[in-house]
Amino acid sequence: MERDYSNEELMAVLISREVRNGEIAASGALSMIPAAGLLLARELHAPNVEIMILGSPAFMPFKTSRQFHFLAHRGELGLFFVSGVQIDRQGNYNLHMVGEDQDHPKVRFPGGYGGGMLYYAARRSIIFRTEHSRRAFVEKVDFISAAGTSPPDTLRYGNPCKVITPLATMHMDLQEGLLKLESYNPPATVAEVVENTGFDLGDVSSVQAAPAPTEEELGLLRDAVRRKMIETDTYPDWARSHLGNLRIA
Amino acid sequence: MERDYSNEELMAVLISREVRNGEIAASGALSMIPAAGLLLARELHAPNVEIMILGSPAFMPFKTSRQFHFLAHRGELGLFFVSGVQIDRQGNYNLHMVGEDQDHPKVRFPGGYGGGMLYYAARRSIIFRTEHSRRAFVEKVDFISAAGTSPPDTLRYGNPCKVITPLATMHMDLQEGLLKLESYNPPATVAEVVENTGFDLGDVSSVQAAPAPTEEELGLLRDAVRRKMIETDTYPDWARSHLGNLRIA
Amino acid sequence: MIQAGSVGAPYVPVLGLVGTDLLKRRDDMKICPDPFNPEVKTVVAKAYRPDFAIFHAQKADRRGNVSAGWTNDDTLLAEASRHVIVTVEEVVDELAAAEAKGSFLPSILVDTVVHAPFGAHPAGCPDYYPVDDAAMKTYARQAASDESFAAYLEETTYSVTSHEDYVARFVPAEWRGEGAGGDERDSA
Amino acid sequence: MIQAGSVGAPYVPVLGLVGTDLLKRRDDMKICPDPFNPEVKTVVAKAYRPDFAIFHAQKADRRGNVSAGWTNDDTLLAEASRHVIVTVEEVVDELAAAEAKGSFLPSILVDTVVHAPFGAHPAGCPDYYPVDDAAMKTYARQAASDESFAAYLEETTYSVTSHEDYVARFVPAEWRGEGAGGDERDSA
Repeated sequence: MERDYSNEELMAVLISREVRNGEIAASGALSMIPAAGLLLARELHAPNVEIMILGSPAFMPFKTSRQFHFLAHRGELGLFFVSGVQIDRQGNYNLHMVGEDQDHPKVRFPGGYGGGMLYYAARRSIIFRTEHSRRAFVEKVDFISAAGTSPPDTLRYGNPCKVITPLATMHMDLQEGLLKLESYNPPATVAEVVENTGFDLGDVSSVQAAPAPTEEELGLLRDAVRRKMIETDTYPDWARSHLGNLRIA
Repeated sequence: MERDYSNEELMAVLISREVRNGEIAASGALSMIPAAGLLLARELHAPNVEIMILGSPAFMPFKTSRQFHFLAHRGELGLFFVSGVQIDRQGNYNLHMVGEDQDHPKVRFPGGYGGGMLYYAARRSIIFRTEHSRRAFVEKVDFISAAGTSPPDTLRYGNPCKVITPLATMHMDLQEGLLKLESYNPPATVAEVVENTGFDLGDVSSVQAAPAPTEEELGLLRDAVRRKMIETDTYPDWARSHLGNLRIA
Repeated sequence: MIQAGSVGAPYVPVLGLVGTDLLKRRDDMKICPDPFNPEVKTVVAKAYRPDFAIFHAQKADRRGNVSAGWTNDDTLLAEASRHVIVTVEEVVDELAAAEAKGSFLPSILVDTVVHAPFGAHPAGCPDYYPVDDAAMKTYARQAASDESFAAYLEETTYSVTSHEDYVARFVPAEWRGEGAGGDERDSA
Repeated sequence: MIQAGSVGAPYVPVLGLVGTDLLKRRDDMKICPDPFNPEVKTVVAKAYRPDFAIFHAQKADRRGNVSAGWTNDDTLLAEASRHVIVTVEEVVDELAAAEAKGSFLPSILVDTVVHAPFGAHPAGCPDYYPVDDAAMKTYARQAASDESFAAYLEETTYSVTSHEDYVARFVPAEWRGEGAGGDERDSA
């Protein structure tokens, strides 16, 4: 079984299904797949989602980034997207450094406070990662840039709710504070997902395949969304090279 | 001995002498005399004073009042002007209500938090009051809208430094936390000042008369400052009716 | 405190208020040590997040963007409030941030726009009409006692059947052009 | 924290950071109970007030007002900092708040303006020139090791004798018009 859509198209579709009509949803820096997913959701089931795409003036109602920052800080942001060099079982992510000794890291990354704040402020956060590997999904991140859950006496408006990769979707079990396998994306198998994940995914015996992208989803993504991204100068090069190229003529 | 200048002209001149070159000085709502005093100081010894006149766009570098508010809150405001329905010996002022029972005041006034914040934020505040009476200058204000001094463990950038009226100038003794008579304005006498002040003015035995407004001061106030206020729409009606009308032809 | 509410801080430290009678009467403000510097104290003010903000502005577009005139701080209020209702002099097709003459409120902050020309009366609306001095004097005179104020409210508010009725009865005839009389509601 | 510095608050409560390794390494942030609601905790961040802020902008006038381009937050930095130095592409006679294309920094916030065309190079300056991709690639390549970065610094910085020298040696020839080469200093 071959897919006739790319990993990026698959992930954009899976993301679009998570978006709720009427909420305020934002994607951050270098978040092409979430941007496409948001625009797709608006074409489908969420015509009244308020979309903010950081870095694309066409999808930024505010003049200054601090107005966006404060909107989130007030708890008004419904959905945000983060990635991470490492993600662990507790939903912690690492955008700072890799290596066993924090004082002498092997590699440094830009880190950043903004995304960390948003992980606590957005009602729901979706972690997206195109690489599903034991290097990306680890038992314990080398550095906690933002924590998946917090003690109950901490002011926090939301938590990660899903992890979306080309192989699978995990969901956050907030009772246990752990990520668990929710579905897998054929032709990947549960075994393959388990094999490529560096932490225990919970009881996977009844996990089902996610519904494949529909023709409607793929059609809108490859036409309306692709065109919209190019027209509005929203990652236009990415849209040209990643959306619609596997289309069967 | 008759004055050939009005109370307003006298007070503007006395105020202008307090302004320091290079500082940021602001006057608030309905503060015509301080506005005139600031403009006069700039014509004389303080060419580089940064003047902000709230309510006059020509003298307001910021687009929003909160930028002014925050400048003051950061401790960058050098000089501000306040008035008050009542002022007491400790430099407390009252802009809220008059009457012995705070829950059933005889008269209510607008109060306001902004001016109160500025009384703690500006490096120096000058209290100005055209009425010098026992009703205005009382032993204890009926309601403390802003306090003249604060305990040493309170974050505070400045205090009242002077009180200017048609009869006299008081200064704040920060050691004792009390207002004291600094000078009087002939033809008023020390006895008259004491008579019209509802609190003890300290040892007045060596208090001297303030130097009368000079011809240069009055000339600039009545010409350059008056014209500037009219041209820039800064209390133009007040400038027309209060500056230069006693000029000897 | 509205500023704290606008930035989503549960409370903020502020200068001032120490030693005032105001502080004694407020339970949303208290003296608190600086956590980094406990020997220094300030007042901390609790965030204020109104359920609704209602204000009048110059112009809105059909998407709910609002141009709220020069130099005002309605943005702060709109940010802090959970719901925002704006009455406007004029509704246009599109209003871009760049062309908004004053503070621009993006529709994301606005819940409802009501087209209400002369909605600021008897106050003025810059670029549209000045303060109605005569009406303001009437208000000031009648507000002096509870009895006369009740009569004022009856005449100008309770007995008014619609916005058009108010405009026709109280806005000076010479101010009313073809712009008056509209009453549309648009959801942002 | 720069935002607290900009509003003159000695510290501010902020969301996030709880449970992170970042928090462990910062002594300017700590977990603190809400004074109005002690069973709820947030991080509080100490105000950050830099002695100097230095940044590049599009345009300034002779009084020291600065137009700092669209949508950026240099205003926050300028407000928080005790002294502000701005390098600009262009100095004009007068720049009003209304005509400033981007964020307007009034001269009251600015200490010194330096006329330095191409001052953002190898980064870009919107409306003047784009990012110099070739120069950026060189930087990225040479920044990979301490040795090559030392050589980069020597070539692009230590050996440069003046701003004109830098522009002549590193700014693409086709970008340089009659605007280059000026070097005036104006005090705000």
